[in-house]
Amino acid sequence: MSRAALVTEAIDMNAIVDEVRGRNGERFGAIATFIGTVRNSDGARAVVGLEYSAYDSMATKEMNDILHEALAIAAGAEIVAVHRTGNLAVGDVCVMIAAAHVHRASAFDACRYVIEEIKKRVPIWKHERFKDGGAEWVNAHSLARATPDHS
Amino acid sequence: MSRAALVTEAIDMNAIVDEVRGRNGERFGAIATFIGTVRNSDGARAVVGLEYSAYDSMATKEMNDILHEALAIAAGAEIVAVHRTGNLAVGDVCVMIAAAHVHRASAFDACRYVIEEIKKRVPIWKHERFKDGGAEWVNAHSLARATPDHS
Amino acid sequence: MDITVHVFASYADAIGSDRATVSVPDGATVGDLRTAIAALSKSLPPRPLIAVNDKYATDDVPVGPKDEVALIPPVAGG
Amino acid sequence: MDITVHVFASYADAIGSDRATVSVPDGATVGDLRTAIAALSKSLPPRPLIAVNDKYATDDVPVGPKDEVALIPPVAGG
Repeated sequence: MSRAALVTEAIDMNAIVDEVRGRNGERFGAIATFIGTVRNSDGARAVVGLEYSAYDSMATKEMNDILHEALAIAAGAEIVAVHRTGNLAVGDVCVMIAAAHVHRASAFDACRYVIEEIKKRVPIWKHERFKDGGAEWVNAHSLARATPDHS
Repeated sequence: MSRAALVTEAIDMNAIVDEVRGRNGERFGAIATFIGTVRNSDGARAVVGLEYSAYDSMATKEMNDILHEALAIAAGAEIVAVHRTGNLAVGDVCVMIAAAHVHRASAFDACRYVIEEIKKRVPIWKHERFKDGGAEWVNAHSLARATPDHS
Repeated sequence: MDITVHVFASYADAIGSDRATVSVPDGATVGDLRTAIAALSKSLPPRPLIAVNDKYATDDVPVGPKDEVALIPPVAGG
Repeated sequence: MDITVHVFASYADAIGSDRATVSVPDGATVGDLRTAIAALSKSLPPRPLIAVNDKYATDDVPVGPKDEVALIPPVAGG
């Protein structure tokens, strides 16, 4: 069963691959995954950790909408998408998408679509803590500018 | 260190992701993977297992050539590509590519390039065993036809 | 009518709260709400993004006191 | 001169061996070798793919007894 969710615990990569493979991993042949991890720098500034927060109900709904769109692109795919929230350390996995399909092109397309759309649309925010003691909302620089009308 | 190899033992997916992430998994941010598994059917025929064989020295060389081409496409990537040979059961992982990069587009491009080229060029062959008792070289149907000049 | 708005992340920092109440005329739309919300703080953009009932909403969408309204800063998931 | 050719997979089944020796004139090329190899079995294609020293080789590549020559059936990895 395809599913999308916010999670607060660490993301178990093997478990998610096994989940999309199905009980015996025998139906699909091709699994594409994307794993996002917390980087140790943002531009020139050293990052020590960050906190992801979300508008939970809407984020879950958007992620599920995205999943359904991906399943329309790659009919018959099995897709799992999870995004972690809360405090994360450098190196932690923050997001993982796994898409299984009979054909590898469809597995890649579905996986790629889901991560691109998550980045565009899902109401999740990232607050980075820097080694220099500072902290900042990522993208907060656009706060003082006109926000483009996404609607 | 990026690397490509033929392996005879089971492929440990978590270990390969950890390998491209680097010691602390902190440099890259984006990891794209492709995992190929043995399907339970080939067209209408039920598959019970298969054997991959390779021209070992040339397969290893071709896989490393492909890796270097991918590293030219996605400069700074860390890529691991492994292909299993020998007898595999339905559901077993036969090939895995993991590509880590600062940017997800490059991680996806590198991963995709490597699997597409492996399928095209690396001298590995697949002998499928069917539930009906038959066995066949995959693609062996082209044996009696003119082989296109790949050179 | 009074509309309670959920406020997140950098926008919550800007207004100093994760919730705000704005007054708009009965029959107001998301467009009216955006103008009223932008007036809460100079740090907010002139046309902040609004979600109504977990969905991004365009200016023509009507809002009422029973709708769940949220102010959505630029997202940064993934 | 005699050239020993490594033979794999379906082609090995076709000729009944994973190795074959073919005679070609001194100074022969991959093109000459292909013709000689195709004559080994009716089950082989007229222009089978050849690798010389772990590299796919075009017809103009010269071959000698010290080269590692292999006959490459359609690949099916991945």
